[in-house]
Amino acid sequence: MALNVSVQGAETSDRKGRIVLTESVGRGCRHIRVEIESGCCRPDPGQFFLIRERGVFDPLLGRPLAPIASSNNSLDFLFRIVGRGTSHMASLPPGTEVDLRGPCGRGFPGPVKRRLILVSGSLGIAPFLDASARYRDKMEVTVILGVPGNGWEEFAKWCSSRVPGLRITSDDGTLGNRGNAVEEALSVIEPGDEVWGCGPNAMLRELGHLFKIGSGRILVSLESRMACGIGGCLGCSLPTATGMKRVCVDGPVFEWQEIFPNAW
Amino acid sequence: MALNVSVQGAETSDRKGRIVLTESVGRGCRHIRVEIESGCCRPDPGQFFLIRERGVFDPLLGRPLAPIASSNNSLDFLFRIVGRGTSHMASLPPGTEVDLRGPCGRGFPGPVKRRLILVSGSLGIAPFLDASARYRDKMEVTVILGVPGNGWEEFAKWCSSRVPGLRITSDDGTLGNRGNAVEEALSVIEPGDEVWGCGPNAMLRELGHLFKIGSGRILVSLESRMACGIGGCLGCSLPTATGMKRVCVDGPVFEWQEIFPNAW
Amino acid sequence: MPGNAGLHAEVGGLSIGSPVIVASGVWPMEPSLWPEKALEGVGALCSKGLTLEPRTGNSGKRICESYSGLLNSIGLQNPGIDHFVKNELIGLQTCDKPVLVNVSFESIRELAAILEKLLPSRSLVGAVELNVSCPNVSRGGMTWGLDPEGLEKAVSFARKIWQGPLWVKLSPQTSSIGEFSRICQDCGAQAVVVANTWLGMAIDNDEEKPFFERIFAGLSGPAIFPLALRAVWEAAGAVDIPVIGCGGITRPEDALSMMLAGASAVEVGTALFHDLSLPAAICSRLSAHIEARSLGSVGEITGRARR
Amino acid sequence: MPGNAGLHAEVGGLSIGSPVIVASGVWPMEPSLWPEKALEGVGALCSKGLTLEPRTGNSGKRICESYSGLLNSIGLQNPGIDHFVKNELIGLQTCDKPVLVNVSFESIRELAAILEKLLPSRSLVGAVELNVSCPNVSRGGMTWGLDPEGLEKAVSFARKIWQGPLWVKLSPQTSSIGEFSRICQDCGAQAVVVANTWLGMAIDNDEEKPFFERIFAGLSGPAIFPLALRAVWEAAGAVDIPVIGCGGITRPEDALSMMLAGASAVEVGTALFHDLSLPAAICSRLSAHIEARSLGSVGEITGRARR
Ligand SMILES: Cc1cc2nc3c(=O)[nH]c(=O)nc-3n(C[C@H](O)[C@H](O)[C@H](O)COP(=O)(O)OP(=O)(O)OC[C@H]3O[C@@H](n4cnc5c(N)ncnc54)[C@H](O)[C@@H]3O)c2cc1C
Ligand SMILES: Cc1cc2nc3c(=O)[nH]c(=O)nc-3n(C[C@H](O)[C@H](O)[C@H](O)COP(=O)(O)OP(=O)(O)OC[C@H]3O[C@@H](n4cnc5c(N)ncnc54)[C@H](O)[C@@H]3O)c2cc1C
Ligand SMILES: Cc1cc2nc3c(=O)[nH]c(=O)nc-3n(C[C@H](O)[C@H](O)[C@H](O)COP(=O)(O)O)c2cc1C
Ligand SMILES: Cc1cc2nc3c(=O)[nH]c(=O)nc-3n(C[C@H](O)[C@H](O)[C@H](O)COP(=O)(O)O)c2cc1C
Ligand code: FES
Ligand code: FES
Repeated sequence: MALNVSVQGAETSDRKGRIVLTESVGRGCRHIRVEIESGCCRPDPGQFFLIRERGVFDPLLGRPLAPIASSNNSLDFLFRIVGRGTSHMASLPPGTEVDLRGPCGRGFPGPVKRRLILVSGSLGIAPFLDASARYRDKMEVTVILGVPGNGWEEFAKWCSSRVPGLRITSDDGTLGNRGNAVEEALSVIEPGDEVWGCGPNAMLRELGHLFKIGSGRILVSLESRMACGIGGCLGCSLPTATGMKRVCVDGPVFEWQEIFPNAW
Repeated sequence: MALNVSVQGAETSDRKGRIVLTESVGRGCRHIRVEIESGCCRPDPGQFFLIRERGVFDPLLGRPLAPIASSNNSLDFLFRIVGRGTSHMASLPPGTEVDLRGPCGRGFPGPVKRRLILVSGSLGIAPFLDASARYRDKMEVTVILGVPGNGWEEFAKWCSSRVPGLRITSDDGTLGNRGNAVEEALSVIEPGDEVWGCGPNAMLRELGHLFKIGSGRILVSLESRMACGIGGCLGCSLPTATGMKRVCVDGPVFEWQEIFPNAW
Repeated sequence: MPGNAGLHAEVGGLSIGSPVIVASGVWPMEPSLWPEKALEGVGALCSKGLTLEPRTGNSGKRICESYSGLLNSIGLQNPGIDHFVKNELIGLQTCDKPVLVNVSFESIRELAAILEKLLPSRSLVGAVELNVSCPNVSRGGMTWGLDPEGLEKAVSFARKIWQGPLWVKLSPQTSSIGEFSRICQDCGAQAVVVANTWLGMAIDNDEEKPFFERIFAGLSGPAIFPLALRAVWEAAGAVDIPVIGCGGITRPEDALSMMLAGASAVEVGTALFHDLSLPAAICSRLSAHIEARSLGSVGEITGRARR
Repeated sequence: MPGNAGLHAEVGGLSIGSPVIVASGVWPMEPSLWPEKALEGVGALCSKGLTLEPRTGNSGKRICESYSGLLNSIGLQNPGIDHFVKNELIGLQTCDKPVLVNVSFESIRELAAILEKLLPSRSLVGAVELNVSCPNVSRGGMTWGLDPEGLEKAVSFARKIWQGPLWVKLSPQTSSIGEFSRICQDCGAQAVVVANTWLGMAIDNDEEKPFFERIFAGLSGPAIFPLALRAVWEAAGAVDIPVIGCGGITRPEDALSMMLAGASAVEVGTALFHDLSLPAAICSRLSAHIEARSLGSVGEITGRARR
């Protein structure tokens, strides 16, 4: 069940950066661009960076974020303010120096030879903004975004402007189709399609339904609290079908079956 | 020996601010302007604020700085990068949110009826930039700045541009007159002149020489490590002629004799 | 405090309008120095550590910042109990809240003398907070709080002389905070304050010597919060008298955590050095929790994480 | 390390190129995962805590950030000593530095079994670091390190079986770190590591319960530095064997402070989570100090603040 995805462990390193742009994307979400001092390799979609303000040790640890875009010398992130780390990060103006560690982990693979369905729950769209921009010329890519609804208009609009044909669903029906992202996926999936998912655990678990109608591989990107990002602390470990795995280096992208072995 | 200076204890409060300007002033010195959210009373020269970045608890405590200028909604500071707190403060770009506590302590008194000689050692000029700007139309004010010399050109130039007639001395003779600020003061002082001093302790002590030629009152502004700034922690206490005194509320401005009772 | 319903509490013989207490040694004793509105949300105020004779405190540097923490070596600078009773105790009443009197002593005889000097002003003293935990003096201080027999002796003795509310402020430098809390309870203390500062130090690398003259100093502030919270959890599991949580409370959430862990009230110290609005914010947070869980009063928050 | 003269040290039976050691439990055991140049400046590498049988570690959340600190409750997740010896110990040699093996045990019998399994690979083991201080397991772990008799038994026993360098990693939760260090010395340990994580906890306010399943967790990182420095000072005053300073070292200055306080080497852990260049920076800082004070070697820094 070894996963054929990219590995960049050895390229992971600590980098110095500087916030050059920060904008609010609807209620409680933020887009920032970070210029990397010594240039930056282009991470695979789903790979992530630990990011923190330089010079202070509180907040102490970098917060894992998956870039939504990258260039030779910059990374773009989109994040939701949920706690201390993200709210502090959101308060920092352009010019603020940051430390980054990355790219970390195994991201999603490169273009595949099948139709690709990208299923995301709210901020889970981050890696797919990158993936769809990179791959949509090379293959057929459908991106689905599920949000709660009311209050997420600006976020949905912002994402739509970056993903032509983005299919939006909302729990309360105020945005796009009423329903969740997995239901939407069920309505578009065709046998053999490859599915990538990123979002809340409950959503990722539901993706298993897609197998029933013959989807091909399903890959999911997981979240976990992280300290080191390089496989050392075992803080991000979770049990899988093949034993304890570290989200930061064995993932964050895993085959669906490995994570939800007993789901059906 | 009670000091007839302003007391603003009750006005001291925690304020929210935002850095709106930051510029380098020669090697290792920085000028920043902070906009105060709810407006700001105008502190007396010599009063100070504790300032820190908001949202982080490391560095933990505000650093005491005496404004070099103030308006109804902003404060200007000039500081030297000497340790963690000041170097972090210097790295913060405009837009950064800061917390301030102040105005703290007893500053220098308002205009006096005598000629005023302001004697400073390097960053000790901070309160006198404010004092000279405010009082030079009302009375005869002479400002003296002593610096080490080599490397302080830009700093000296910057200060000169703000203080017409600034008298500069340097230890190595590369800037202004060779010598120290107290020697310079000795060369201009006339009996009855009032003297205010701010700078290294050794310099303040030397100011006592001015009494010998009949100077009037000598007031000195002291430094001490501070935690609370409101007289609670006793971290800034030091022994004086009249017992232990707190620099933050009993000072920072004291009569010379109170601080150096055994100097001569 | 409008909108802060249910915050009144009866704790360790004391009736307080909110369970937020200003810890010893961080607040000026002169009301003229109190910033306006700064005591909003505060339920009680604790005095600086007092000794029988006046003390000038430690010489040399007294404070040093560490990562999210503060080392202090003040050394109980105080005007002595006589001066305090005569000049400060009455003024402190202007805060209109109970005043705790924090008492340090080198010998039982000294303890007796201090308490006897307090007796005539008993009505002005909300509670005596026996400080058996100051790390910054050579004799007395923490040594009382690290020896079970010494602690027993001191608390029993104080109990005999002082009939008002009696609290004991413990040192976190004990082998077992639960055991030491129990000793206090058994000897008649009505509450334990858990805890004082944690023993730390700093080195001046340039001078190649300890930063503080007395080498060790007390660590306070955000850094110690997880340690103090654990100590409160242990103490609350060991005694029936109220535990007052103290150490590193920095944001309103921290005070709530302390209460959920078993504290009946909290003391805040270092946080006031950068945030005067914390006590009021704690009150709002506790009120919000009371409302969200439909509790009757703040006392019901105590220990809810232990169920 | 060009330009880092005089950093070589002989410490506790070990010969190391620099006195900077990667602490246990923070570094991946697979060389393929090591970021490039990340071990620059490192003198030795310590393994994850190993037990006789494989362990999956604790369930539930495992890490929680505190103010300038990190609480962890990993619970000794490890593949067991057999797997380690067979699959990891050899790979670790690619770092070309001595490898410390951190050993945890519930019983003396288990300790014996682990050490015997290590004996055949003795040449690959720089030193055994006896972990009597893990706060995150129910049995064994810290309990050994808090009881003088237990500690004596464990160290003496390990000394009998293991003839290579033997270090003991102490718990800071002792009543006297000096006394416990002396026990280690008396029982034949060649160095004491001072210290492991500090017992803390966190509460999940929304859930109204402890954040960690095991309630308590170990606090590491900048927050604890002043406490660890004090513990090192105490230990170094109590023993003649080398003291390895560990706890909260975050910037190069901290490592220097530890050495000045009496440490012969330092271990860094949490800081590596955000700064891979710290070991190299520590080396530069120590070299600069050696040069500035015209010392012969890094060993001469040890204890200079005690003179
Ligand atoms: C590989 C990876 C990529 C991610 N990419 C993004 C992204 O592009 N955009 C985005 O908005 N978020 C992303 N996240 C989640 C993000 O890292 C967390 O929201 C963030 O770390 C929370 O930090 P905080 O200090 O604000 O919250 P905290 O105060 O630490 O916690 C607040 C809440 O966030 C949860 N949380 C804390 N840490 C993590 C974590 N490491 N992972 C998941 N949940 C956490 C807590 O359980 C809690 O509910 C990613 C997470 C991972 C593991
Ligand atoms: C009333 C008052 C007004 C001041 N005004 C100014 C000003 O306008 N401009 C300016 O550049 N500086 C001023 N200072 C000094 C300034 O506060 C310190 O330089 C600053 O706090 C150092 O912080 P740090 O974290 O960078 O240094 P640290 O890392 O804490 O220490 C570095 C060095 O600074 C010294 N230091 C630390 N704290 C203080 C302190 N509170 N007072 C004096 N020295 C200290 C230390 O002894 C050490 O040598 C003032 C100090 C006081 C008390
Ligand atoms: C500057 C300072 C002075 C203190 N003085 C005393 C004192 O006199 N008596 C006492 O019992 N505790 C004293 N303390 C300890 C505090 O009351 C409190 O117990 C400790 O700081 C931990 O709480 P905190 O982290 O909220 O500050 C002092 C603390 C500080 C920082
Ligand atoms: C995630 C994590 C895992 C740890 N695992 C171990 C371990 O297995 N064995 C051990 O002896 N110490 C372990 N420790 C303790 C560290 O080795 C070190 O003693 C402690 O973290 C203090 O140092 P620091 O503040 O530099 O991290 C661990 C620490 C952390 C943060
Ligand atoms: S974050 Fe440390 S092992 Fe994954
Ligand atoms: S800084 Fe606290 S009393 Fe002066």
